[in-house]
Amino acid sequence: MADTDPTRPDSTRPDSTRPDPTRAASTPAASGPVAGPAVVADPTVAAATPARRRPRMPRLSGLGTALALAWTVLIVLGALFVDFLPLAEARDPSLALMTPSTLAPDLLSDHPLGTDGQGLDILGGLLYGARVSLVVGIGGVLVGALVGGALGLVAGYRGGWTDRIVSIITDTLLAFPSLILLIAIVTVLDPTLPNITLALGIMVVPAYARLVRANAMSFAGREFVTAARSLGAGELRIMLREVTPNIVQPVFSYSFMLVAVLIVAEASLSYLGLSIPRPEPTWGNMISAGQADFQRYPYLVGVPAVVLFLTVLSFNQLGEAAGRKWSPGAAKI
Amino acid sequence: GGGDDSTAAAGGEGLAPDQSERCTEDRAGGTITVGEFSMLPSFAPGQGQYGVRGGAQSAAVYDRLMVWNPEAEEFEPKLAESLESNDDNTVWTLTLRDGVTFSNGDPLTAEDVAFTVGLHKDPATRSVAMTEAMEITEARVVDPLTVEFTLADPWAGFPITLAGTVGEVIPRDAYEAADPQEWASNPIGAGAFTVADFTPDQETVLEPNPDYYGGPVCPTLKFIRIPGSQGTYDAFQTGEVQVGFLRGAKFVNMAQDDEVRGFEEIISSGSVINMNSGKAGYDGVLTDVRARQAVAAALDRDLWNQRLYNGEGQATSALVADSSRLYDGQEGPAYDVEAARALVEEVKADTPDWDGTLRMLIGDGPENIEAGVVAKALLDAAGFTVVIDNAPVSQVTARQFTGDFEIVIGGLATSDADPAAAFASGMLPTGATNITGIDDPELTAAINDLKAAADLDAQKEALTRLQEVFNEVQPFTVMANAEQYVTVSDTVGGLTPTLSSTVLYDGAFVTE
Amino acid sequence: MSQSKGHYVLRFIGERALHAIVVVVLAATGAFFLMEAVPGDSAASAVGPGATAEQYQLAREELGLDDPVWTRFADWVGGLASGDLGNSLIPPNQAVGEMIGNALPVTMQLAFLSIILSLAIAVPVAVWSAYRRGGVFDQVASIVAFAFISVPSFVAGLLLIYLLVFNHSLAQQLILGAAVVIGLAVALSPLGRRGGRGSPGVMWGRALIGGVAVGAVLALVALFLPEFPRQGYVPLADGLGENLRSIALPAITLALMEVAIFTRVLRTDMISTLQQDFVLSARAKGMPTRHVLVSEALRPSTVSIITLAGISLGRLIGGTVVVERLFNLPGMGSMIVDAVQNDNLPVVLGGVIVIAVFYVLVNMTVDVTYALIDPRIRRG
Amino acid sequence: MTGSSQHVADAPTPPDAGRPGDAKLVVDHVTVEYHTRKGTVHAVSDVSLEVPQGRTLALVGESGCGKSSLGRALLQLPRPTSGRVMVDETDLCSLSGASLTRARKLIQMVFQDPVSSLNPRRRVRDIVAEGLEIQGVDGGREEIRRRVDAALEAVGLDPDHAGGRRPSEFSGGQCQRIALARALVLEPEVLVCDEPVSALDVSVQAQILNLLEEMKERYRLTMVFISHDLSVVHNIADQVAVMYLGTVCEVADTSSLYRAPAHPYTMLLISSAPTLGGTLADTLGESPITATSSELPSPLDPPSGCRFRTRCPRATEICAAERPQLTVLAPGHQVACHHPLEENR
Amino acid sequence: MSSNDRDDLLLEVRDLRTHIDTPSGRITPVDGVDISLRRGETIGIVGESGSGKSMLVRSIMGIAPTTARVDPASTVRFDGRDVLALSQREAQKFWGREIAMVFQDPLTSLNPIRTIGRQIIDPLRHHLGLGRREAADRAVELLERVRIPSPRARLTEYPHQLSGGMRQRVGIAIALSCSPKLLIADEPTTALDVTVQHEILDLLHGLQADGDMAMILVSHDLAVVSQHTDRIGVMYAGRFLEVGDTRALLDEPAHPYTGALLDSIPRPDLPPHTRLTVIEGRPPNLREMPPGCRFAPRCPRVADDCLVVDPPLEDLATASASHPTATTVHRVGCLHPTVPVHHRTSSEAS
Ligand SMILES: Nc1ncnc2c1ncn2[C@@H]1O[C@H](COP(=O)(O)OP(=O)(O)OP(=O)(O)O)[C@@H](O)[C@H]1O
Ligand SMILES: Nc1ncnc2c1ncn2[C@@H]1O[C@H](COP(=O)(O)OP(=O)(O)OP(=O)(O)O)[C@@H](O)[C@H]1O
Ligand SMILES: [Mg+2]
Ligand SMILES: [Mg+2]
Repeated sequence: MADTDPTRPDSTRPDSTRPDPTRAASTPAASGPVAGPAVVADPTVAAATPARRRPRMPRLSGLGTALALAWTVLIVLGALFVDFLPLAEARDPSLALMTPSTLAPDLLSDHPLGTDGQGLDILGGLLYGARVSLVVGIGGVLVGALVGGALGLVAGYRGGWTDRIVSIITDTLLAFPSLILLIAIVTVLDPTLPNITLALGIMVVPAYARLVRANAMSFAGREFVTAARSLGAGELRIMLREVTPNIVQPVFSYSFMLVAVLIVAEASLSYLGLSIPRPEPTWGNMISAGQADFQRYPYLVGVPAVVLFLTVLSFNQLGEAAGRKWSPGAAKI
Repeated sequence: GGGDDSTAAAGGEGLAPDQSERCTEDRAGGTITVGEFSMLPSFAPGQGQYGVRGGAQSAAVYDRLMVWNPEAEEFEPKLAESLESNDDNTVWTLTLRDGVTFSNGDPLTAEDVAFTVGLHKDPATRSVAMTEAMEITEARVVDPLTVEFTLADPWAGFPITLAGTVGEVIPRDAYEAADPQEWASNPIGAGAFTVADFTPDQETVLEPNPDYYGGPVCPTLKFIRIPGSQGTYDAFQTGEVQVGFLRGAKFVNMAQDDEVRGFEEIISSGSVINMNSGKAGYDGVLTDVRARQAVAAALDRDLWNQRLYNGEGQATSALVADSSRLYDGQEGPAYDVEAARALVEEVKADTPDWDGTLRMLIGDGPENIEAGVVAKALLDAAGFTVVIDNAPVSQVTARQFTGDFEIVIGGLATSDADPAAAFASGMLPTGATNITGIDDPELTAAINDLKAAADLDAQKEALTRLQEVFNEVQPFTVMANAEQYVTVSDTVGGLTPTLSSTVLYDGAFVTE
Repeated sequence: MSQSKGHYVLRFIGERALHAIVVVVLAATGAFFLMEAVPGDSAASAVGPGATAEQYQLAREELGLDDPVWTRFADWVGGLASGDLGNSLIPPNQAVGEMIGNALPVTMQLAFLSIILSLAIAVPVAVWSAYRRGGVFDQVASIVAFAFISVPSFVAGLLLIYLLVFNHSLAQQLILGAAVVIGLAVALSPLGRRGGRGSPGVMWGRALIGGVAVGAVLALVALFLPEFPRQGYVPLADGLGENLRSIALPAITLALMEVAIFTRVLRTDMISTLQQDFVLSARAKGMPTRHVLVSEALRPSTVSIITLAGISLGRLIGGTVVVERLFNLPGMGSMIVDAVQNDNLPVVLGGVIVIAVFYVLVNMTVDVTYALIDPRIRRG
Repeated sequence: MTGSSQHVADAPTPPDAGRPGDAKLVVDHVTVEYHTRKGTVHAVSDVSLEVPQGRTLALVGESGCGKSSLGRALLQLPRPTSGRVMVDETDLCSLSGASLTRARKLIQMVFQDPVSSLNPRRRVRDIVAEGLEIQGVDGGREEIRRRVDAALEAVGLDPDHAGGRRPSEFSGGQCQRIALARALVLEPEVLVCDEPVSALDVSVQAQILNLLEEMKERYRLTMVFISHDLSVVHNIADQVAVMYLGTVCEVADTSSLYRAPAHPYTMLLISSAPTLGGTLADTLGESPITATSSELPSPLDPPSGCRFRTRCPRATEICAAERPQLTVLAPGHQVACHHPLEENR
Repeated sequence: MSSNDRDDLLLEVRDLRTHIDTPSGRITPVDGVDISLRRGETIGIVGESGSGKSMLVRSIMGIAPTTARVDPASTVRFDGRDVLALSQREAQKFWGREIAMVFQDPLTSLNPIRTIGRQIIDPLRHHLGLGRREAADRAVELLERVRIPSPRARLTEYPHQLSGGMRQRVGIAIALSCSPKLLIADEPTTALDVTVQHEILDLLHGLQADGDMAMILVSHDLAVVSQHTDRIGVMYAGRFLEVGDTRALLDEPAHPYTGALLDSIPRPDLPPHTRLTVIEGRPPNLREMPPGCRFAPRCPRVADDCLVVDPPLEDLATASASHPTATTVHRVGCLHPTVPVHHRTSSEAS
C-alpha cells in the first residue's frame, strides 16, 4: 500500500475529514445483490505509506497483482478460446452420454478435472462458466457504468433538482430488495445471458451513480470547469469534455471490484437456480448441482468454488491495484 | 435399493422400526420433532396431502376413518367400525365407532362424515381430494353411526378415499360456527392431538388430546419445515429432528447405508415425463402419438438412473414397480434410440413446420434441473432439440393448467393400496392430475376396469392390460419408481406408517 | 438567528421525510407493476398442484386475477391507506402484517448481530492496521480480508456447516492450531522489527505477554466451542442461549464478508485521518498513542464505515436469502422470494414496503449519526 | 531579464488611458448574492468601478471580501444578481446564449490555483485550443494550431515540447503560463486575473508578474488584477480598489493610495503587510493603525452602515447609521468613509 | 563559540539528514542541516515550497511521517538530551512539554469534532496531571494569554465556530500549555489574512519576550521571517544555503540565491511596473540531486567548479560593516559568494 507520489508534497486534503456521506456510499456494498460481497476502493492517499518497518508491502502486493493478472488473463483466454478446444462435451450432455459421471480429477486423462454427475467435463464447464461470469461481470458493469454514470454525472454536475431526482432514483433502487428485482427481471425476461447481465447491470447502477456523482460534484467545483465556462463552453461540453475524462479512471479502477461483485452475484443466483439454467455450465450452477453429492464427491463443489474464489480474488486485487494507481488523484470515493 | 423386497413398506434390510409397542401412561411426555418438506398449509379441510405436504399433521389432529396397513396390505377401520361394499363395489356402507368424540367434546356422527364429503366436493374448499370425493355421488346418513356412499362407478379401492384426506372428519356444527380463518390454525378434530401452536409454513406444535378415544397419547409433536432431503437428513443426523422425510434413491440409500431406521415406500410411476397430448388446446407435435413414442423410446432409464441416482435408483418404464404386490411382469416401452430417431424423422417429414424442438418445462430446484438435463441429453441424442424452460413451481403448476408446455417432468402419487386412484387422476380425461390432456377411450376403459377389479388377481390382470394400452398411447412415460423414506430416530417408538409415507403418531412415544 | 436555524433544521427534516416517503412509494409501486409483469400465477399457487381445473378457475375469480391491473392497484392502495397490507393469497391466507411480524425479527436479529459482530472485530483490526500500516499485522489482516471478501456467502456457509456442524472436533483442532501459530507469531514478532524505539527487553516482554494472551483466548474459544444446529431458528422466547446458537452460524457467515469490508474501509479512512494535521498536532502535544488513535483519529474516520454499516444493514434486511436458504431460517428474504415465485402479490408488496421503510429509516439514522459525530453538520 | 530591474513606468501608455468616461470596462452597481441554506451571502454589494483602456485595476482585500465574486461576475460566472458589466459598448449582463458565448472572448480570466484551473486529463494544446474551438475560427484546425502555438510561445513555453503534455508534468508557474495562454489565445480586450500569483513561490511569482506586464503591452490588455498582497499590487496596478466585505471602500491611483491612504481599512492593510524587516507602513513611513477586533463579520449578516465599523478605531455613531458613499477626495482618489484619514494629506 | 554559549545552547542539530523511501527510490528532503539555537532565541527558516522546511522541523521534533527515517549519523540534542534516541514513551513525555509546535493551517490542525476546551485540556491533564477543574481554569488563562475574547465560552465551542485567526490563537495556546522551552511554528500565518497575520506574529513575539522560550519560525515568505527573528536560515533543496543574523542577511546577502530571492520580491519603495528579478528554472528534483552545488543549475554566477564541488557552509570573511558586533553570525554555502568568505580552521567548523 505504499504509494507515495513525491510530486504532491501536500497530500492531506483540507476537506478530507469533512463527512461526505457519498464517500462510503459509493462502495459496491450499496449494490451487492444477493448479499453479494462489497469491495471497497482504497483511495490511498499520496502519503499513505507503510509504517516504520520498511515498505515490504509493495513488493508483496506487486506479486499479488501479478498473480491476479496472470489468473485473470488465463480465465479470459480460456473463456475466449473454449470454443476451439475439444470441450463441447462440457455443455452438451447429449455428447456426454457415454462419459462416466463423477469421474475424479486426473490431470492426465481426457477429463483433467473430472466429470460431474451428468458426465459433463468439469474443466470445460469451468471455461464455459468463465465466459458466463465474465460476460455478466463485465457486461453488467458496462451497463451500470453507462446508466449510473450518466445519472451520476448529471446529478453531480447540475446539483439541485436534478440531483434530488437522481438520488430518489438511486435510493429507490437501493431500497428495493435487490434479489426481488433480480428474480422479477429474470422471470419476466427469461434467464438468458443478456437478461441476467442487464439485471445485474441495473443492480450496480446506484453504486456508479453515487461514485460518479461524488466525483462529478468535486470536479464541477474545480477551477478548470469555471475556466471552460468562461471560454463559452456549453454545459454538455463541460460534462463530456471536462468532467468525464477525470472520472473515467476512478470509475475504471472501481469497476474491477464491481466485476468481482457481479461474478459472485451471478454465482449466487445460479446457486439459487435463478440464473442461466443447466446444462449450460456456470460456476454457481455447477456448485449447486454438486452440492448434493458434496460428501461423496467433494471436488464437484470444490473445483468450481476454488475457481470462483480465485477469480473474484483476482478482480478484487486488480481493482485494488488500479485504485492505488489511479484513484488518489481523483475525488475521494 | 429395496427393489427385491416383497413388502414395499417394510423398508430395506430390516430397518423398519418396531410397531408392536405403543404409548402407555408411563411413557407420556417428550417431544418428537418432525422435518417436513413443506408444511401443512392450514388445518382447513382437505389441505393435508401425503407425508410431504402435511398429511401427518392433519391426520394427527383429525384422525382418519380408515387406514392402510402396509404390512398387512389391507385397509383397516380407524374412526370407523367397519366399511362394507355391495357386490359391484358401487355402494359402500360405513359404520362409525361408537363413543368417539371431537376435541370439543361433540360426538362423531354420520352427519359429520356426510358433511365432510360435501366439503371436499365443493371446489371452494380447494380440497386436495376433490377428484376422489367427486367419485361419491351420494353420502347418505342412514343413522347417527352409519353412512352409505354411492359411487359413480364401481371402485374396489374406494377405502383409499376414506383412508386419506376425505377420511379426516370435520365436525359440522363446530366448523359451521367457526370463522374459517380461525379454524385454519385452531381446528377441532377427533385425532390424538390438538393444535397448540401454528405458524404457517414454519412450525406446527401439537399436544396430546387427553380425550382421544384410542389413548393414551404420549408426546408433543413439533413439525418444522426443512425443504429438501439433504437438509432434512443433515438435521436428522445432528438430532435436530427425530423423524425426517427423505425423497429420492440417493438419500434413501444414504440413510439405509447409515443403518438409519425408517419406513420405506416405493411409488410406482413416481417419476415420469409428461407429454402434452392436447391439454387446453395444445396442438403441437406431441399430439402426434409417434412423437410421444419417440420420446418414450429415446429415454434410457438406466442412464437416467445412473446420472440422477448414481445407479442406485429403480429405473423402469413400467407403470408398476416390480416390488409391488401388484407387479405381474408388466413392461413399459424399451429404450431404443434408433427407433426413436426413426420416429422423429418420420414426424419431421410429416410435419414440415416442426424442426425437432421440444419445450421442456422444469420447476426450479436442483433435482428437477438435473433430471431435465439428463432428459435433454437423451432426447437430443434421438434427434429432438430440447429447450429447457425453467420456472418457479407456481408457474409450472399454472402452465400445466393452461397447457403451456410440451414436456414436463413429474410423477404420479400412486399407492400400492390402490394404484387405480392415481392412474385415474392422471389419465382419465376428468382426472385432476391429467396434465397431459390425454383423452383416449381405450385408456379410459382400461383404467375403469382396473378400478373395478375386485381382487388382487383381477387387479394384476387389469394392470397388465392397462400397461399394454398405455404403451400404445404414451400420455407420459415412466422413468423410475420413486423412493421415499421416513427416517425414525432410535429414541422414538410407536409410529405407524400408512399411505404415501404418512406417519400416524397416535401411538408414538419417546424413550429415555 | 436561532429562529432561522430552527427553521433550517425543520426544513431539513421535512425534506428528508418527503424524500423517504417518495422512495417508499416508488419502491412499492415499482414492485406492484414488476410483479404484474412476472408471468406467475397466484391462483395456481393458491390451489397447489393436483388441483382440479374447476378449483383453479374458482381461485382465479376469487383473487380477482381477471380484473384489470388498475382496479387491483387501486384496491391495494386503498387497503394500504387504511393500514391494511392485505392477506397472503396462499392458504392459510395469513395477514401479511402477521407474516412480516414473524419474519422480520429473524432477519433483524440476523442483520444486527452480524453487523455488530463485524464492527466489533473490524474496528480494532482496522485501527491497528492503519496505525501499523504495511506491518505484518496489516498485511495479514489485509490478505485475510481479501480472502473473506472473495468467498461467496453460499460457499462460506457450506464451509462453516461442514466444519462447525459436522466436523466439530476438526474445527476445534483447527482453532487450537491457529491459537498456537498466531500466539507464536505474536510472541516472535519483534524478530521482524528493525530499529524500533524502546529497549528490546520491554519489547520482547510485551510480545510474549501478547502472544500468550492471544493464544489463550483462541484456545478457550476452541475448548468451549458450542455445537451448532444445522438449520432452523429458535426464537428468543425459547431462551437466549438456544437462540444465539441457532443464529450464530448464519450471522458469522454474513459477518465474514462485512468484517472484511468494514476493516478495509475503516483502515483506509483511518490512514488518511492519521495523516491529518490534527493527529500530528495531537502527537506533538505528547498525547499517548491510545489517545491519538481512539480519541482523536477514530471518530472522524467513522463516517464511511457508518454509512457502510447502514447500507449493509438495509441490504441484509432484504437480501439474506442465500443464508436463509442455507440455514433454513424463516426470514424476510425467503418469505419474499417465495412470494415472488408464487406470485403472492400482497406478501411481496408488504415485504418491499417494510424493507424500503427500513432502508429509509436506517439512512436517516445514519444522517443523524453524522451529526452526532461531527459538530459541523450538527450546526448545519 | 534575469537579474535586471527595469523601470517601465514610462513605457508607452495608451493615449486614451485614464480619461474618465472613456473606460474600457465599466462595472455599474454590481451586486452578487449567493442563496445558501443558511441564508443569503452578500458577497458583493453595489460596486461600481471603471477601468480605462490599457490600464490595470487591482482589487485588494482580505479573504472573503468578495474579490473573486466580483471578478467572476465580470465574466458572468455566474451572472451578477443585479448591475451591469460593460466592455466597450457591450453590456455582458444583458446577453445570453450564443451572443454571450461570442462576447466571452472580450473578457477572459486567469485563476488563482494554477493546478486546479487546468484539466489534469487533457493535453496542454487541447486546453489552450478549447476557447478557439468553442468560438470557432476561420481557417479551421490549421489556424487553431497556429494560434495556439503562438500563444504558447508568447507565454514562454515551447509549443512542441509542451503541447502534447498534461498539466501534471508542469510546475505551478508553468501551469499559470498555460492558463494565461488559454486566456490570451482568444485575444480578449479585458483580462481578469484572480490572485494569479498567490499560490506561487516568490521566485516564480516574479516570473508571472513580469509576464503579465509583457502580455498586457503586447495584447493591449485592460486588466483587473485581484490580489491580497499589497506589495504585488503596488508593482502591477495603475489603480487600486480596496474591498471590504462586499463593498469598495477606497479607489485610487496606485501611487496616490500608497502615499495617502484615506480609508482606515486601507491603512490597516498597509500597517499589517509585512515587508523585509518591517511592515509596509514602516517602509512607506506612515503611522500604523490597529483594528479594534480581528473578527471579520459574516457576509450573511453584514453590519449596518459602514461595514468596517466593527473593527474601525475611528468608528462613531454615524458609521452604524449611514452607509458611506464613495466620494472623490482628489482626482483619481475616491473613498467611502465618514471619517477619512487626513494626516497624510 | 564559548563554553558559556554551550551551556546556553538549547537545541543543537548536527548534520541532520532525513530519508524517505518511496516506491521510486529514496529521497533525502533534509540533507545535512546544522542548527544551534540558544534559549530565548528566535530563528527563521525560509525556503521555497518543497525545500524541506517542514520535514526539517518535524525531524527535529521526531514526528516526521512514518516513512521518513532520520539518518543514524545525525544528532539532535535538545537541552542535553539525544532526541533521536528517545523511546516512544519518552518522546511522548517530551513532546508538548519541552518542544511544542504550531501548524500552518489552524483549521486542519485542530480536531474538528472535539471542543476547543478538550483539546487544550488534554495536554494539561496528561502532562501536568491537573484535575478537570484546574485544567479548565488553566485553559481559560491560556486563552486569555493569546488574547481570545470571552475565553470561558470558547471552551465548549468547536474549531469551525472560530475565525481563522482565533483558531491559530487556540493552536498557540495549546502549544504554550506546558510552557515548552522551544516553540516550532511551521508557517503559522500562511493561511491567514495580512491583518491577522500581523497580529499573530506580534502575539508570538510578545509571548516569547515574556519568558525564555526559543522559537523556530518557518515560512516561505522572507518578509514574514524577517519580522521578529534573530537569525534566518535560507533553505534550498534540503539544505541551508545561507545562515545569518537577520539584518546582516537581508542587507548583505552573500549567496546568489538569497540575493535573487530578495530581488524577486516586489518592493513598494520602487515605482510601479518595475520589472522584477527572476530566478529561472526550478528547484532540483530530490531524486536527481545535482552533484555540485544544488543551486548551480539556476545560478547566474555559476562557474565550472560549482557543478562538481558541493560547497560547505562557511563563515563570511568579515562581519558586515553595518553590524560590527562580535556575535554576528553569517555563513554561506557558496563557492562564489557575493560577499567573500572566511575560511575557518577545522576546529571551529564543528
Ligand atoms: N458559490 C458560493 N456560494 C455561497 N457563498 C459563496 C460562494 N462563493 C463565495 N461565497 C462567499 O462569498 C463571500 C465572498 O467570497 P469570494 O470568494 O468572492 O471572496 P474573496 O475575496 O475572493 O476571498 P479569497 O481571498 O479567500 O479568495 C465569502 O463569504 C464566500 O464565503
Ligand atoms: N510523506 C512523504 N513522502 C515522500 N515525500 C515527502 C513526504 N513528505 C514530504 N515529502 C517531500 O519532501 C520534500 C520536503 O517537503 P516539506 O514538506 O518539508 O517542504 P516544505 O519546505 O515544508 O514545503 P511547503 O512550503 O510546501 O510546506 C518535498 O519535496 C516533498 O515532496
Ligand atoms: Mg478569491
Ligand atoms: Mg511545509
